[in-house]
Amino acid sequence: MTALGAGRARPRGPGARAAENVLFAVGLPVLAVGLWAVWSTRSANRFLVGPRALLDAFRQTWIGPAFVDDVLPSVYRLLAGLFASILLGVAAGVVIGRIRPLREILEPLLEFFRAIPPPVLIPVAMLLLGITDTMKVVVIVSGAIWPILLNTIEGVRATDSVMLETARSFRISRWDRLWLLILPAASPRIMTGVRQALSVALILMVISEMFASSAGLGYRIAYFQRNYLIAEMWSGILLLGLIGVFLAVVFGVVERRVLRWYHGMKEITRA
Amino acid sequence: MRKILLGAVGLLGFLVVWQLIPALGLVDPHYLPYATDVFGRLAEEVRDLAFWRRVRLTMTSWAIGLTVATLAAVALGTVVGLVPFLRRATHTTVEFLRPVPSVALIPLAVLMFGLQMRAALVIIVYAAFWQVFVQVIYGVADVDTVARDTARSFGLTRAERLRYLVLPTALPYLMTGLRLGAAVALILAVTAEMVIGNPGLGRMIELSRSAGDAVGLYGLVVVTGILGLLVNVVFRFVERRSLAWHQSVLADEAAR
Amino acid sequence: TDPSPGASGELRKVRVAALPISETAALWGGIKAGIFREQGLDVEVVPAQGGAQAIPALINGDIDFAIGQPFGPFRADLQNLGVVIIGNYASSYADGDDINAVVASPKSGITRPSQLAGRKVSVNSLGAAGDVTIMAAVEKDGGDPAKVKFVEVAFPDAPAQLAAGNIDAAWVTEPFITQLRKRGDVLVVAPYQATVPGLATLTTITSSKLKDSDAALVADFSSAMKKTLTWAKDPANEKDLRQAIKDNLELPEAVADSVRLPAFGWELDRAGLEQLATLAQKYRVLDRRPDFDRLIQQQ
Amino acid sequence: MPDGSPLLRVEHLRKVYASGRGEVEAIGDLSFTMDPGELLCIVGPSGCGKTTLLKCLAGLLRPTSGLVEMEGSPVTGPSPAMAVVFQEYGRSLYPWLTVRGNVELPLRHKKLSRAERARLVTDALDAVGLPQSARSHPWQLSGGMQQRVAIARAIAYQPDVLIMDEPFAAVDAQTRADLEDLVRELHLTRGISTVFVTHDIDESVYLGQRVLVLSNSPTRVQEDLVIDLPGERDQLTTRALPRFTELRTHVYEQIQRAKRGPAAAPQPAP
Amino acid sequence: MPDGSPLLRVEHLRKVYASGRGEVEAIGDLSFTMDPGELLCIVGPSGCGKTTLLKCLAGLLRPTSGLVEMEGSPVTGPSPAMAVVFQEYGRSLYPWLTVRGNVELPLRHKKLSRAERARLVTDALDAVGLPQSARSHPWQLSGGMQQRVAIARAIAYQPDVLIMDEPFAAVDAQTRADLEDLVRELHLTRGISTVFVTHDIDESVYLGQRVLVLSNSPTRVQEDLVIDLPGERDQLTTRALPRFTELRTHVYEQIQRAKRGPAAAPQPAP
Ligand SMILES: Nc1ncnc2c1ncn2[C@@H]1O[C@H](COP(=O)(O)OP(=O)(O)OP(=O)(O)O)[C@@H](O)[C@H]1O
Ligand SMILES: Nc1ncnc2c1ncn2[C@@H]1O[C@H](COP(=O)(O)OP(=O)(O)OP(=O)(O)O)[C@@H](O)[C@H]1O
Ligand SMILES: [Mg+2]
Ligand SMILES: [Mg+2]
Repeated sequence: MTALGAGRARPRGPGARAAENVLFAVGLPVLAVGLWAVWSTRSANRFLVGPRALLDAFRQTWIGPAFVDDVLPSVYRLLAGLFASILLGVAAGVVIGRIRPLREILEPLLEFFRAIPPPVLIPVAMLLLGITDTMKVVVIVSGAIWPILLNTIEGVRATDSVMLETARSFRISRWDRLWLLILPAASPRIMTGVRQALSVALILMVISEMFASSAGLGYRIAYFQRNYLIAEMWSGILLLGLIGVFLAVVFGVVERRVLRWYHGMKEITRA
Repeated sequence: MRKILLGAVGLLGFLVVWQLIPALGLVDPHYLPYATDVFGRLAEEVRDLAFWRRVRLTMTSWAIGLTVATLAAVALGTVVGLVPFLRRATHTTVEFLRPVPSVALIPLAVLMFGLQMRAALVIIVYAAFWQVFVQVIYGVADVDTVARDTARSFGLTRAERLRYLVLPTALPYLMTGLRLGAAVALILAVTAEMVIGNPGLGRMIELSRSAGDAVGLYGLVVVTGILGLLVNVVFRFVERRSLAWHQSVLADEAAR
Repeated sequence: TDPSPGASGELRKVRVAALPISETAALWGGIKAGIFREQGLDVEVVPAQGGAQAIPALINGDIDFAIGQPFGPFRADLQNLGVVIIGNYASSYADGDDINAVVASPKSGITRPSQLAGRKVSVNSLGAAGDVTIMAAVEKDGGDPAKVKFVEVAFPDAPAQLAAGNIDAAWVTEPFITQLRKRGDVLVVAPYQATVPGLATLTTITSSKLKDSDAALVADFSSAMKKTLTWAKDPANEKDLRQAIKDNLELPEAVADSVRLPAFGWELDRAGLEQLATLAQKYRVLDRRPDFDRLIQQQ
Repeated sequence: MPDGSPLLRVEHLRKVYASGRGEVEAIGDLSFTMDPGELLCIVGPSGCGKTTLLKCLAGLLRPTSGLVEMEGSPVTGPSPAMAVVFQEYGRSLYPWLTVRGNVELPLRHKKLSRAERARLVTDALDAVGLPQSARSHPWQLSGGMQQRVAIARAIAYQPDVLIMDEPFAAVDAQTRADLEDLVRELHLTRGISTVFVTHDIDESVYLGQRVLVLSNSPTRVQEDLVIDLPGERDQLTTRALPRFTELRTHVYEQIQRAKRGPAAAPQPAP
Repeated sequence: MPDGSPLLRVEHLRKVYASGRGEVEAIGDLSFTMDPGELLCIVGPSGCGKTTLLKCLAGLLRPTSGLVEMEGSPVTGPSPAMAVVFQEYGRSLYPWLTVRGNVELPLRHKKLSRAERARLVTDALDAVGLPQSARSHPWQLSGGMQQRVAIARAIAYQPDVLIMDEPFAAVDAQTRADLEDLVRELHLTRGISTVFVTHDIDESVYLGQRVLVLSNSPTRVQEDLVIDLPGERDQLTTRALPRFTELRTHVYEQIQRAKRGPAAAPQPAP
């Protein structure tokens, strides 16, 4: 996938490959943690904690009932929001990307909503939907949908003209054209959007719980923050990061499957 | 022209729906005021110089934050995207850092920079950076294989390949990243003002909120939305000029 | 205390964090009236949103003093952050209409604190004076405090949520109490008054570092604050006070003129604060007790 | 089908590409007709508007002015009875589908049993000599192989009208000869009407019943030549006929004239 | 330059594409040499590995095994003295640059004055017959025009070694003849060593000093034929020579043999 670097030979055996992958995955984090540990022994800042204290806090805070009470419901809402964002974003993106008048009607409106900070949106969402899980999922969707929507629109618009003409000339039905041409052609862009949405959704999960809530991962973090439970707060952020990495790994597997053709195509001359 | 007209139709439709929600009694107008009231208040506000000063403050932190974030993201994204080793080595770290909510970092930013605009800037940069960064990484990887071979066979230098091949390929991605980043930067500029309390639109929103002044609050929300709209108009313009060769723009031209 | 040498010469710059609420009127008014200038201080009010932001800034030295709810310094003290309460700022009323109260929607049928058990009650911030005193009030009235379901709703959002039926009762401050009562909602209890009458709502805090390194400044500021709060308590100055609200908060005229102000005063009610901490411990909001000897250093 | 009414009627066709800066008049004024079941070859200088013309015929491009009629009714969009092989074969294959998937793609909306579809695809891939590449992706194939996949797709579709834009440009001489015979065979046995753009003059004469020579742009018809060779042709004997040489020389001259000036007076057929 | 040491030496070259499912042996075992200043034509069946070979020569693809040497040292990456015209011309032009920008692009890092650069670009565009399209973008051009832009880019670059992969596939007969003469002229006057892949057998004989016929994949050299036509050639007289016809028939037969089996025994040159 390198456009500048020359080709590079890679070890072949599956065992070696797996070991290499693990090394790449943990190399930099381990290095960073090491530096951080050294640094924390020298710095006396109360708002930054060392890895040990953080780990202790993590164990005490999250391993146990808090996991079931706070983390799982949050993750559930996160996933619900994420799936809703993907479905809505891709569906709306395809429609908006293909139908130019619709795009022109909606674009200013969408841009308008996109610029509204979720913290001021939450009271309205609360009014219309109550203090419910639905409200929180809606808040997540209201932020996570944008990268998917925008990327889908752009991906759909950029469908190669010759490919489109091919489909048209063979009278491929609208439905088939959607599944066999437009979505695959846009899929690299859509995947970019989904990857971005993962982290945005996680952020909005936190924000949705920082207001009008009494449980959840985001609420906990806000609570620790307000109470200067610094190590606990960082442990919450650590947990968020871990969830982010986990989502990214799952997504990576899906992406590799969906975009196998794309990566294959890009890699040919790397050999 | 047609575009502006259609866009106006869309906005108008939204305003009508907004007006109808309290009018039909779906929500008490105390909490979701009539669109007409809100715009009436806005019309008063825009005559006030203090209002424009706040807009300027917010937009200044927005502009600085977005610029810094974009420059950093393009530079780092290009390097990381182009060097497979870096890409693989940073993957987990990036995925770990990305979902850290900027709002949760506000205390840290305050601790480091005090209750100042700089604290808000750090937050804005942090949030907007990832939006652009991810897009750049994917965009840089999207270089066509034949186009790349062409560049290599003609012995283009690294800098030239970057300038004439990689960046144009990544440009559509970058544009999307910029538009996403611009909105996120605006959101955080406002949110940071709401939470940290540095002067600007966000603080005004918070003031209206604590005073229970729904009309003023929604007026300011509308202003935020309009700012987002204007920002998008600017980016759309830049995009049309810089992506005139791109399929997406061509398709639009052909349809005319 | 005597004014420091700077009285006639240069003014010392002081940054004070305060919430952008009507209670801050005393500070604004005092500055406008020149009380701080007399003391050689040039005060800039930084509108921080609560202790979560103000205390880091205090520790980092970006601001010199902060005015905030007592739970902030409680928590900070438990974490050894080096924060001291140097004086009171505002308190609730021991009798008469209080400045905060639990209000229930008429639909809910709640009229007494004990009925709050099993219902959804909002406070602006969980794990602080609001829910602690409400639980105490419920218990005092014979209800089960553990059964109250608290949710976090910001004061300004509470009326709407109450009307929408998303919550059964809300703990709110002025001007929302007046607003809610006007529309027919039921005042259930003023929890401060019911449990710790005259409890401090806002205190003045600084970092122990500043207090140790620049005692003169702390002393100057304290004496100016003391004068300011006395000035604010004087009914003759109420007009100026209300004007300060209008100038700084852009509240509608009518609201600014009618909003109920707290009891201003510099002298700390240490017993009240300790009682609050005891209650908090009892309801497991705090797991330890702040070290009051260290935390409270009345100036 | 030769009931006298033409399959295709093009009258005063004009196409101007209007892009940001300035306009390009690709086709000036073009008129011709084509009978059902005919095999019409189109030749002309590079950039004269052949691809543009084909796109107008296929209903993929709207003419600026003039008329394109198919079976008596104006062409407004692609017709289901038509298959197109594009000049940019690389971009007309979908990289996310395998070769088989690409060939099968347009068959999906024909009401065919699964077995029948599979047979059509297999036959078409056999016909273009790619039976072993069915499971590859297009980007794993050489240029010529990609082009043959595009041809296979059009054949498998079993169209009534086949439109081909330089379909054999990227294949070797031997394969080309085989494919030429394939096109002739399809034309003869199934009566497929074929419009065939090529740059190979011999090919145009060998394949066509008629050769349309286009002038340089703005394009007009430079010459409309009936190829009076016997209907039964084969690579060796037909190409050795003296008449074949005469015709190819004539076409060659016409193209040279066409290149020189857009509106050179047409010469009488030899 | 003919000091005896070859410009290019290919020995036991083997290239296997390893993709997800299974491997494709594109080149089996290929050995040949090429002298400096030579014009070598390569022909072979579609999909036999010509493009793969060119990419290995150009240093764009790493051979699976075997040796590719240029001027005595192994090829590890693209050499600045070399220009390549790709078979997929459409994708090798950058849509964001104008035609002029595309042609000028590789000249940027040559130390040339602005005027000189402009002259080179203008000359190259004139040579391929596109002086009026300099300010268009590639997607505003027809297929043949795009291909000519790619050729112009290679010419303007003034390489010592020119590698062309079916460069005239999309242009009309007349233009093709002109471009063939252009390549011969560049080769004769500037002594550019040229490797030229084509499917047109006449073209390979007309242009080449040597024609390399490749077998079907896994590829070997089917025949290495020296074209003993006079050095001075022109389209009419050379193609009319009986020797020309002999040679082209021979090459044609070889390709047919090549298509039949991968390892057919080479025939002696006629
Ligand atoms: N999208 C476009 N925008 C502007 N001009 C165009 C466009 N497409 C084609 N043209 C112009 O129209 C003319 C005819 O193009 P067309 O592709 O039809 O030629 P052609 O006969 O198919 O050529 P070739 O044999 O080289 O494929 C050319 O001059 C070309 O520059
Ligand atoms: N990226 C790839 N992955 C797998 N196989 C490939 C790839 N590229 C080429 N091949 C295979 O290698 C063989 C040779 O391909 P190549 O492109 O070199 O052929 P060619 O001689 O240039 O053919 P043509 O004349 O059709 O252009 C073909 O069988 C092709 O399927
Ligand atoms: Mg064409
Ligand atoms: Mg090839």
